[in-house]
Amino acid sequence: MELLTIDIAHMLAGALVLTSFMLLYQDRLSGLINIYTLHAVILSLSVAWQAYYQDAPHLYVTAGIAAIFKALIIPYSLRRIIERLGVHRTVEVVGGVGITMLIGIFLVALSLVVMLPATAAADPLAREDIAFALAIVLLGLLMMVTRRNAVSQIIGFMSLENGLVLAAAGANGMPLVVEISVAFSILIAFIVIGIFLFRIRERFDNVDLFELDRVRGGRS
Amino acid sequence: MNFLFDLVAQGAQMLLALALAPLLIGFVRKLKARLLHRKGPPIIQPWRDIIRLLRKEVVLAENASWLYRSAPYLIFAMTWVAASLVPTFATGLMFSWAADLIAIIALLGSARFFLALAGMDIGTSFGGIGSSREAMFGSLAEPATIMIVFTVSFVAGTTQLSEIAAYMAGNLELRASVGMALVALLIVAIAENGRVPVDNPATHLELTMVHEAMVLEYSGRYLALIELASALKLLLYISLIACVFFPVGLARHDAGLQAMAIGLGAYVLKLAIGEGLLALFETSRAKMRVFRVPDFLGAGLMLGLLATLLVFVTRSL
Amino acid sequence: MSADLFMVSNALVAIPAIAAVALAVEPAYRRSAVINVCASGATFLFALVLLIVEPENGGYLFVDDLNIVFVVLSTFIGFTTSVYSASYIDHEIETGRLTSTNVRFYHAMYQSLMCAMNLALLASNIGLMWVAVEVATLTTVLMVGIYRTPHALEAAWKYFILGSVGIALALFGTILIYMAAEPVLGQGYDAMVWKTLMSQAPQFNPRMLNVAFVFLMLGYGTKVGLAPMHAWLPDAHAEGPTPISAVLSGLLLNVALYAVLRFKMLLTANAAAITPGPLMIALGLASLIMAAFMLYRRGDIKRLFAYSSIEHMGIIAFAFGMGGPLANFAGLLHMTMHSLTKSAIFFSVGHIAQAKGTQRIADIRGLTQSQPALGWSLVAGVVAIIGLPPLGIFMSEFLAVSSTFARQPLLAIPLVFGLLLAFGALLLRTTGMAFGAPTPDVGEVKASMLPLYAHLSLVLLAGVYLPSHLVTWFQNVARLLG
Amino acid sequence: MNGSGERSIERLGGLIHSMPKTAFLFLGGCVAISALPPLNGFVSEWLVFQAILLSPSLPQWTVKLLVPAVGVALALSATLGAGCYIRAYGVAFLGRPRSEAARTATDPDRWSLGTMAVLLTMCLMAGLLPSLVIDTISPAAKDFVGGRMPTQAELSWLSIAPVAESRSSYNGLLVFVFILFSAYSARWIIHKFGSARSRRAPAWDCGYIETSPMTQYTGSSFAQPIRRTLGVIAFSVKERLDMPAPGDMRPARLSIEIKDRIFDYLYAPLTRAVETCASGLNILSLLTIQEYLALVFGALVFLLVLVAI
Repeated sequence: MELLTIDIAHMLAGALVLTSFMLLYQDRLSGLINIYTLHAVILSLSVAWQAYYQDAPHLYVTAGIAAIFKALIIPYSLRRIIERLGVHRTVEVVGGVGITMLIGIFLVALSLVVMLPATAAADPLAREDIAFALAIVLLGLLMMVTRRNAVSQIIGFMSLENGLVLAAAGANGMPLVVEISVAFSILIAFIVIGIFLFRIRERFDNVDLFELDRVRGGRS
Repeated sequence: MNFLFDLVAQGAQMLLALALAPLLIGFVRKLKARLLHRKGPPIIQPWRDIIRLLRKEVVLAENASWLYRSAPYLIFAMTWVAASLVPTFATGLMFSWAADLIAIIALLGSARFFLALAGMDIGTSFGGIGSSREAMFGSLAEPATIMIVFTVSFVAGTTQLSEIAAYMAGNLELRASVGMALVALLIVAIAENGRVPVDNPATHLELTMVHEAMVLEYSGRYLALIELASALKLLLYISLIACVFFPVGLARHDAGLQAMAIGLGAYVLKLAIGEGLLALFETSRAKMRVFRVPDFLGAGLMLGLLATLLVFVTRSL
Repeated sequence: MSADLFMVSNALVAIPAIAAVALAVEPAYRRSAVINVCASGATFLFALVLLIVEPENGGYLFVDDLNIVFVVLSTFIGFTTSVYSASYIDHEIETGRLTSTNVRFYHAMYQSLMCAMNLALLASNIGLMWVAVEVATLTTVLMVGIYRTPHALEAAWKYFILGSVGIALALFGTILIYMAAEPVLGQGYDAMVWKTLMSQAPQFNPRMLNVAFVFLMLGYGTKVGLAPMHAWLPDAHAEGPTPISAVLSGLLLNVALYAVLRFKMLLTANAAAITPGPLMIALGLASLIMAAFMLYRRGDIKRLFAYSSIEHMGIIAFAFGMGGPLANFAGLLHMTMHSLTKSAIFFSVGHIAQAKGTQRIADIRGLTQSQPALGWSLVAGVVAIIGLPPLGIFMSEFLAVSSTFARQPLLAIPLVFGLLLAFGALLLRTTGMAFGAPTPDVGEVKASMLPLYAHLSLVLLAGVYLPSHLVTWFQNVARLLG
Repeated sequence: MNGSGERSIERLGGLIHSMPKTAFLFLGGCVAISALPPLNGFVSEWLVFQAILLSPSLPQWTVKLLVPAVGVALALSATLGAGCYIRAYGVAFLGRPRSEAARTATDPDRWSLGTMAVLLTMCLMAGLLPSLVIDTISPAAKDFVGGRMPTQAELSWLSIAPVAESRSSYNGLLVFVFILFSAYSARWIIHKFGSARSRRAPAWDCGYIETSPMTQYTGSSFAQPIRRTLGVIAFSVKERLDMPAPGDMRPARLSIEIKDRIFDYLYAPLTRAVETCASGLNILSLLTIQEYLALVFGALVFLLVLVAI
């Protein structure tokens, strides 16, 4: 039984990394949101499984929050925003998909090389979790770097946050207080993004970051 | 008792220098004339000129200031003091430790300072020409002289003129640095006294003159004093060369009358030889363009610097 | 006795929170400005109380020598900035750049920022500190974007993205610290508390600590504005309202630096882990040299002083990275002096921008004639910030350079090179602005010069005579830092 | 300056007539500062030269060779200094007034004259009694330099001998008295035996009559020979003469262009280097958010690799 639980957790974490890769690959905006929803669902499943494995009730709460907010509310409001902005059909020019994929693989390898020796003392499951979490964080960062559209950048950021939640869940015994506040502040972060999106839309028609860049004050 | 004797010796040296200087100028003119197959004026002619000028009335320009009238006395006094400090027939006279070689050169410098100022006082362009050129020559000549002083005092170990003369008399060994210092001192002497290659003392041709331009406006007793001062300066330089580089025959200050007499004879002989060489050199050279003189003086400065470095590099070289 | 003392540290966090709520409700901006000033004044008084009496630590907050320095400094600057922002906001409302609803939002955000900062400084466990820094970042992001001009929005957006990435990295670092502490201290709450972490540090797995420090350094380093992660700072300073840039460069950078210092202490306690010094020195030098060169090309007055903040944070990080009692003392002194001087400069810059109606250096000329008070205060501020002798910054820079000479003479060369570069650039710009033929003024400004004079006189005092108990206080903090 | 209201010496001239007292005090100052014997400037220069003459006993080679070079530099600067003070005094105080302001200049009030006079007498005292000055200063120098000069007080006749009596000595008072005595005795003898009469007449000036004050030597013309000889080496002086073609009534123009070598070869390249670095780094401020993120990302990856190894 012990082995099976580890395998499932391992499988879920691997799936999460895979979805991060898919995020990297996807250039259609609406497709991006669907993959993000999948990403959130797998996250909540793995957190729930962690909860079951560590039989820590508070993780169920986090899994619930992750499921409701990240899997439902955020994608729904994102989709609504995109329709309102009329950008849902834009195909983003993603520079060099091949190269990004290669870098992604390098990043996963790097996170494994870095984390595994570092977590020699912890139990195997926690070690894998933290390694995959680091991989997801790095992939999220990579996505933010390669994408130019504001919405895809936010989704990159959200996947990065998912990695963090996975890491937090993986660190067994992390006090509940921190969990809640972690989730809480990420939510606020999202609301702020939303406000920005509206404002950005108010000021100029599309949300392309490049457009934003042209008017910046720092030119002088 | 010997205090009085020293005072008399020092007084004698001062009066001797004063007396001999114009004769020296006369002697040089006589020699140059002879070399050019001319009879030339008598040797005592410069004294006659000075006495004539002393009696004449002074004609002053309208805007001549008190500096113009007092400068000749100051110039004469400074040059006379410097000349009397250089040992002629005996070393170590009473006032000799009052000022050493550097002080003598500086006294000449201050005489030049006042002469240049006097030159500019009347406000004529010729006075300006003379002073500016004198300032330029001075700015090259004095460092060269300082270099010569360094070389000589490094070798002799002191800057006191009489000690240098005693040391040079004592151990005469041929040194490259001392030789170079001698040549440099010759160059500087020619430039300082305004002899031929640098400035022609005989003519009043405006464009060429340096020393004459400054004293253009002087007349009467002031001109006499300035002539006397320049004669004294020539005497000073020759007796300096004689005392430092050819100190043979110099008597000690307490060596008694008989040695002093020999010293005097040797000194007069050296003066004559020096004047002869100068006359020969002058007749054989033509006057240089004014802006060639810096290269001439520059050579003197380089020689002086080289001599100092050589003294430094090896004590023996 | 100890009960109410325990209350003191809580009060430091409670008062701003209550004030934030009150200000959010308060419609009239004039009264809310007064409330704002009183709230920050009260928090400052409580901080002073902390100074005198050692409260017993418990619960989520704890006080030790290190964070008292930060708390007193930030509450004092918070108080003076609130006094300044009262007059600044009046002018902004008159000129119509801010509506009264904005101002209500602004005051609420201001007090919540104060609350978050005090919480971050006093938090006893690393998770709470992270949350507090996160809330502080979010409030400042909102305030930077308050003007709603395209530039302000872009600056806020950039600040948000870079800030959040930084905070995410910091969170990951915190989780790693917890992972490292968990096997030794057992699960649950006490694996996050500073005291226990510090005591058990040697037993942690050194490799985990290294990785954690990398994340923490980059994460909180973004908030400190060190070299590769500094991009948000100049735009945030330039586009936000001036009291916020004063608070940003005066306080928020220090709070992030406090976090970095805490984790540095954790690292140095564990011998096997890599020494954090070289990393901090590298980042410090990089930001010093980079900012010094950037100063030459700046056209906007607030960006100019923002880069100068990056440069000075570089010097402070360098000093703390150098380690040893003298360098730490220099770092602490420099941080205090820099916060005081930089906020004073931003006070005068704010009024200057209002008076001249522009922030472009090219259009600001002859300040000392058209606005003598502002002009000369700017000159005094800049004289202080470039480190001329009579003032405090020279003292701390001098100590930093001499301690570097003592320990690593080769490092002193780039340090001094950076200082000279910045000196030249700032002097060049300020003489251009302060003297020469005055350019036309846009409007009359009722400048509240009190906070500015307070700060500069403190800096002058520190430069001329360092009170002995202050020195001993800083010294044992320096020893604490290791 | 406040006497005549003029600053540039080119427009002054002949102040010795309109401001005699200031002229005398200024002359004293010039003599002192150009290190001429009777006054204090010479004493300090002389002591420096004595110090240079002690240099062979120095152990380090470079200093040994450097010291004579410093000596020649000092001598050169002393004479050039004297030259520039001749120029300043000559152009400003001597000659004929070049402008109305110079003609109508007046001596300043008693107080400023008094201060100048006090300072000049102090210079004279330091020049004449150097041993007193040295004895007062050398204890201060002692803890600064370590060694101290032998006390000069007990030397006879108030002369100073920095190292040893035999080595070199200088007696300012005696030289001054000597000069005064010979000057006045000459004056007395000449006035007694020669003539004391003098008469005023227009200046001879080799026959030019009534030349305008403009023909006098100005500051730049006075410096022209030195500029030609030494200026070329020091400052890369370039003189351009623009002579009009014959018949063309345009005045000839002589323009001198002096460039300071140190500025060209030290400061200019330094500023250029800083400017290029500044503009090079400036692109850092113009990056997009993405590129900034790339920077942070790069730093993170680099550090992780570092830690991993």
